[in-house]
Amino acid sequence: MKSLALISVVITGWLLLSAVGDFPDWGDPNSPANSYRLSQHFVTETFHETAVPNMVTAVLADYRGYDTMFETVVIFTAGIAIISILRRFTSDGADAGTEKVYEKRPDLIVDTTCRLMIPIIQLFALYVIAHGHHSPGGGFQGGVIFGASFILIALSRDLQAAHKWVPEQRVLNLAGIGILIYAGFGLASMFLGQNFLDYAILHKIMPASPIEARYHSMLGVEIGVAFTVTAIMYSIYSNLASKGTMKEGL
Amino acid sequence: MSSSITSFTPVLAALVSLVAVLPIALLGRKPNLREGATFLAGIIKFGLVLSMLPTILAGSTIEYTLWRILPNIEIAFRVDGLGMLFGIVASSLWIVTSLYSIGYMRGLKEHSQTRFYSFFAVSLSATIGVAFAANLFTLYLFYEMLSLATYPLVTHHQDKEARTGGRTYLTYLLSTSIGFVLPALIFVYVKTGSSLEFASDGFLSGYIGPSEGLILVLLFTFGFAKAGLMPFHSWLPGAMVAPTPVSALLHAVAVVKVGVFCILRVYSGVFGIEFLKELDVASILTWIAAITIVTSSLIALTQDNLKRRLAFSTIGQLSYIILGMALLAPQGATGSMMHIAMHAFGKITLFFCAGAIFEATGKKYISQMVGIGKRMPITMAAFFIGSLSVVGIPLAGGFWSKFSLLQGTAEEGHYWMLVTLLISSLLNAAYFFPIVFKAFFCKPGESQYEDKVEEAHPAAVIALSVTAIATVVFFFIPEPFYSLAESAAAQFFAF
Amino acid sequence: MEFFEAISAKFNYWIYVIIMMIGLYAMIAKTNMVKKLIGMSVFQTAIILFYVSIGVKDGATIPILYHDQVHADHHHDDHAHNGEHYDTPHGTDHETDEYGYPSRHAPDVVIDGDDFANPLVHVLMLTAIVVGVSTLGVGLAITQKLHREFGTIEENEIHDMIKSGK
Amino acid sequence: MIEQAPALILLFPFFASIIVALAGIRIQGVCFPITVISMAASVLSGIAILGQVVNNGAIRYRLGGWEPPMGIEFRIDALGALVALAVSVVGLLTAIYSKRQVPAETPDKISQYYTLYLLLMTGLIGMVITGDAFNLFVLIEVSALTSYALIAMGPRRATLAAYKYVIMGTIGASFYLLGVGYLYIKTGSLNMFDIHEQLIARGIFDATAVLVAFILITVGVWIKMAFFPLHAWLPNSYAYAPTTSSAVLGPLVTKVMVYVMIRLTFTVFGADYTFGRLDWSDIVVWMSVAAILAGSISALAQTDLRKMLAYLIIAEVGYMVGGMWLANDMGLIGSIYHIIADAFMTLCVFLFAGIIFTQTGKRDLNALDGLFTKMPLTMVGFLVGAFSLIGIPPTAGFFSKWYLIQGGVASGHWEYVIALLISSLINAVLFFRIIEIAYFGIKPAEGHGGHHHEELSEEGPTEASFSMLLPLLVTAAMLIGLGLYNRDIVAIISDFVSQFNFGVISR
Repeated sequence: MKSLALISVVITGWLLLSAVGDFPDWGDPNSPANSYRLSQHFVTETFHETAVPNMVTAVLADYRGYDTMFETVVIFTAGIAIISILRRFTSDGADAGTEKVYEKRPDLIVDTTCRLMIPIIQLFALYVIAHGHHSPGGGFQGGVIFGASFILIALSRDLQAAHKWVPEQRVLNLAGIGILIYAGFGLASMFLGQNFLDYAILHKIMPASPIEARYHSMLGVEIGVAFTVTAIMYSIYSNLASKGTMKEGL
Repeated sequence: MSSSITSFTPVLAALVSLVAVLPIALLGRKPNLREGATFLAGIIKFGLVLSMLPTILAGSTIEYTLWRILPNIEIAFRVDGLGMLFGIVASSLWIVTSLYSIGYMRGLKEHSQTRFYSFFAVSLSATIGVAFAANLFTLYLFYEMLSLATYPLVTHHQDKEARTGGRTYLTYLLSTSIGFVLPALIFVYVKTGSSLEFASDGFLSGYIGPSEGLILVLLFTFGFAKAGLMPFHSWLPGAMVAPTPVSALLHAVAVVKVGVFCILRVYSGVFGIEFLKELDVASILTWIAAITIVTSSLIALTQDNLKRRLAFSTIGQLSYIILGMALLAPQGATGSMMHIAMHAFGKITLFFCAGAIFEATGKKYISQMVGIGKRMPITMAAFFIGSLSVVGIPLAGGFWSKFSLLQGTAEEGHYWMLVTLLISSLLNAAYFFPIVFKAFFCKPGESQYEDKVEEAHPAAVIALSVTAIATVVFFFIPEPFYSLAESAAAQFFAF
Repeated sequence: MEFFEAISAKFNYWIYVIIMMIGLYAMIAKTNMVKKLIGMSVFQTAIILFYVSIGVKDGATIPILYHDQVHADHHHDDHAHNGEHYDTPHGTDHETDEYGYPSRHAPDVVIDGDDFANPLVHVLMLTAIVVGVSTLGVGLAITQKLHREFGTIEENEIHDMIKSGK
Repeated sequence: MIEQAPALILLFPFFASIIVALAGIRIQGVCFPITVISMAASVLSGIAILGQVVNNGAIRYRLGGWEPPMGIEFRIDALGALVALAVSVVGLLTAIYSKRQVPAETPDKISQYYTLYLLLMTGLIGMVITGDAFNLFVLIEVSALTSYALIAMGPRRATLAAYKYVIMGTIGASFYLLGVGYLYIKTGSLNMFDIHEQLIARGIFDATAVLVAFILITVGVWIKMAFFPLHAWLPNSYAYAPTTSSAVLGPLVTKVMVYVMIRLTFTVFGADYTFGRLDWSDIVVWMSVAAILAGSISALAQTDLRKMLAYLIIAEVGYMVGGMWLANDMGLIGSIYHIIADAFMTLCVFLFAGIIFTQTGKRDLNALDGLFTKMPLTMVGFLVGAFSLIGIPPTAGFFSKWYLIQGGVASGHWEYVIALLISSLINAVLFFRIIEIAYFGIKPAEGHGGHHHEELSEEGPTEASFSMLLPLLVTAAMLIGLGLYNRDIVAIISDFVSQFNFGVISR
């Protein structure tokens, strides 16, 4: 098995490297990927067409918004998939002995530090989400940070404590609603007579010009993404950490 | 000469028994009505076929295109002399067989009779479909349908023996049809790009070379394994596990005759006699047939099971038909087509008799039939007539077809074949007449039966009498088969 | 020397291929299921590295417009910048669509394509990261379930257990 | 509304999945009706799309209103419309089938199951209609993640198989992603049609990078479609998964990947490149011959019904790969027609296997003991599927074989023709083995056995519930319908195939 693996890995590597001679040098601005109208358009026209200075955000949430919607769906799918694989809704008692709920006194220092940290983390997460148009950031990044704050609760105290904040049911609702927000923008543009996810038409129901409508809608979908990512990140953690019982984490 | 008429009748003739499956299946709980439906369908079918006879005899053909199924292939029907001949044989014998089945199945209290009658009807549809197929594709379609529809009939008893027989049956038929006919069919289609429509002088000529042609001839000849050419004959004795009415109709008439019919059709309609002559395949094909004839007759001599002996006899007789066609001479072709009909009536009589004996006495083996003539005189008399026909002795219809075949070999100068046919006839006589002789004229102590007449179920006796009488009648009036065969042969050789 | 120059000019591809080979080897050769998943992550990271390195341009910065560039546009009363960038927001020389909305936002901002790195690859890799995380999560969940069922995460041990009919 | 059909075919199951996820947890009863209704709506959209494509040519649908290649577009031509419709129909039929199965097999995860199911359909349909190479990757992953979970929800052997699937599937998808990267580095584009135009405009067909991209993409897709010898993940996954899962994954996942292969080969690289420049037909056709034979022979060795069917899928994949690589129009037509025919064929037999498993509780072939008298309708449905897989007219399977063999004959690949015929015969053996068990019983009596069976028919398994029987019978009817109307389907396929001038390339 090992030698077979080695041979196939070497063949793959050789195959991949054999094309390197064809590739542009590191940092070559005139490489096809960098000079083709696709990337040029994204660099030079994004701001004019969407009013978003962060080109990555604009491409992510608008030009390739359909991709990003499915990216959110991938996250959502992963969350549902992990629940469906791992979650045990009824305790079958098979290995209940090791997973008994027990009272754990949180460590004072850890607890206090986290209490102080968590609001700041969440605030920062909100900033990353909301400011994704102008600086690095956006729904995914902010969502992960926000999710991390809940995971931190679970880590510093226990899963039950985090559960009081975000019960499992609420997590799933949040995730679903996140996608609904994203897809809702698309659906709204469809109802207004344009193609799916064509935000410009949303200016009819927004106090903005078409270009600004794109700008604002992008913020909207980023929030949707953030909802889902937050929820699923926490959900994945809690399922994996408690082996699907949702009783006791790490 | 060959004007064609468009009419839905051939389609109806093929479909009527398929439609009849519905009432047959629904009336499963009322056997009399169910059999009534079978009869009704049989009579309608026969009537429909007969209604087309005058047109065909007048030299026209009847056509109908049902459905364009592939870009330039249609499911189409066309009735011509050859098809008509076969259609009449199959549809008339269905009625008789139905009568016989009632006697046999009720006499033996067989299970699942509804299934039996349903698939019987389906098989008949397929048979008529083959008879009236206008192109190679339609022919193949119904050919496959027949293989599958007869499987439940062959394995009717659902016991171990039936499973083995059914396995052999399908293995041979499906592997040859999928393995040989289908690629040949597609090859022809790719090469010619045509609609595969049978033409009286073939349509392959000019599209393929001699070596390809030879391979195709062999693929088709062995591919239609229902014709029982050696070495693809073993399914036929294996299929004798079926109830006798099935063996009678399907394995003496419908299935095996479909096999030879397909071969005749392909020779005449796809290759064309002229092209076959160019390919110079006559000698190969006649030798294959001749070997089958002699070998199967010799094997038949050694069989003690009556139905198996009949089966090997059938294998030999089928090869007569192929041999006759392979002579590529008008007289031979006429004889071969005549033989489809004549052998059918003769052989079905023999099978009916075998079944009647089994039903009345439970005996399957020839060695157990010494003196049976005293007990079942009508049956054994019919058996005698049937064997006369198969051997080819005057006062039975089989004489005419054999006569034409012999004439064909002589005309073409195939004297070896002439000798083969004569030897085979002797062998035929050798494996049939002792049975009859011992049945009637055994020494007093030898008889295994009491001197009391006790025939089988009356329906069975009537059926076998009808076919026996028909066999004799065809000696005196070989119409309409003779004219149909002759006109068909005239078309094939009209180049 | 030429050989080294050739490699150093394209070192990014070499590095990614080496990382990828490590990951792929772990995926195929390891029997520990978690190690396989780690290999999977390494593999995916190598792909991300490859993509992102495509988008690098010499002398370019991250694909976000400078604050002052945007600023010049959003607040047209800002005079801090070159005069040539200054214009009235809804001047007559601006293209508008049929409803009177501007068809281009801030048409006077001139953006040089060579100033910014290729944003597309970053977008793509954001997606790829998400996909990688999701796959890893599902893979770990499956591994955990298998551990629950079989009591081990060594693939060969599990196969032995199945063969011996446990 | 009708111009939105391209988006709607995918959005119906997509939105339904979210609704099921949100509402289904509280009210489990809503899951099934929402699933069925959304799939039915998706089927209707699919019909609308097909009608539009047939009448007016390929549809282009710009997502977000952006002009390609900047934005992502759906480009649905005749091929895509047909396959998308087939996928949604299979999705609908399996959804109906799932009514009793899902609560029985995954009782506490009904809403999760349906959510994943609908997301799988979303992913598969999306893969068919998208015109963007990277978007395809994302959708491949959506459908892959859902399949992993749908399989892993089963018993422990299914979970183990799912793990193998995760590893293999990720390698496949990553190879694909790398291939797209190699294309992107050379062309700068992601839109499939634009990549092709760029390849031509830049004249870089000779570049090694393009060749490597081609190999990466092809191998990646081959892994995903379980093309022999990259098939190791498939048999156990489909054999042990919950019945509804295998009923939907078996027919669809491999077939959609075959579609992806055809789409990428012809749309991105082009026929000239694949068959003209590379000229690997001979090798790949031989590989497909190996796949056909290996799949069929492995199937012969199985006693587990669903595992046997899983190996048949591997053989069928060989048919389609080989058909495409015959490098002529008939082979390609056959290959595409076989995608559709095989989807329904496989569906038919997997539905049957699921019914047998549910009604008898057994996995092996002996479960079928004497079923002809006990479950006649189920057996009729099965017979049609079996005949189609064997290739008996007038079922769809016969015609796909017809076109494929025609392609093989025309291109002179006799080895492929012979492999197809052998595989047909092996299928005949496989299915008649089943038919024998169902018809004669495991141990037929020595004498007149039939009576014995009629007495027994009172006990043992009975006919399945309506919700399981209906999809089976509809599928069976569709197989015959697809066969009888194969000419119309092929006419649509020819629309797609006729763009490529094989005559110049292959002869």
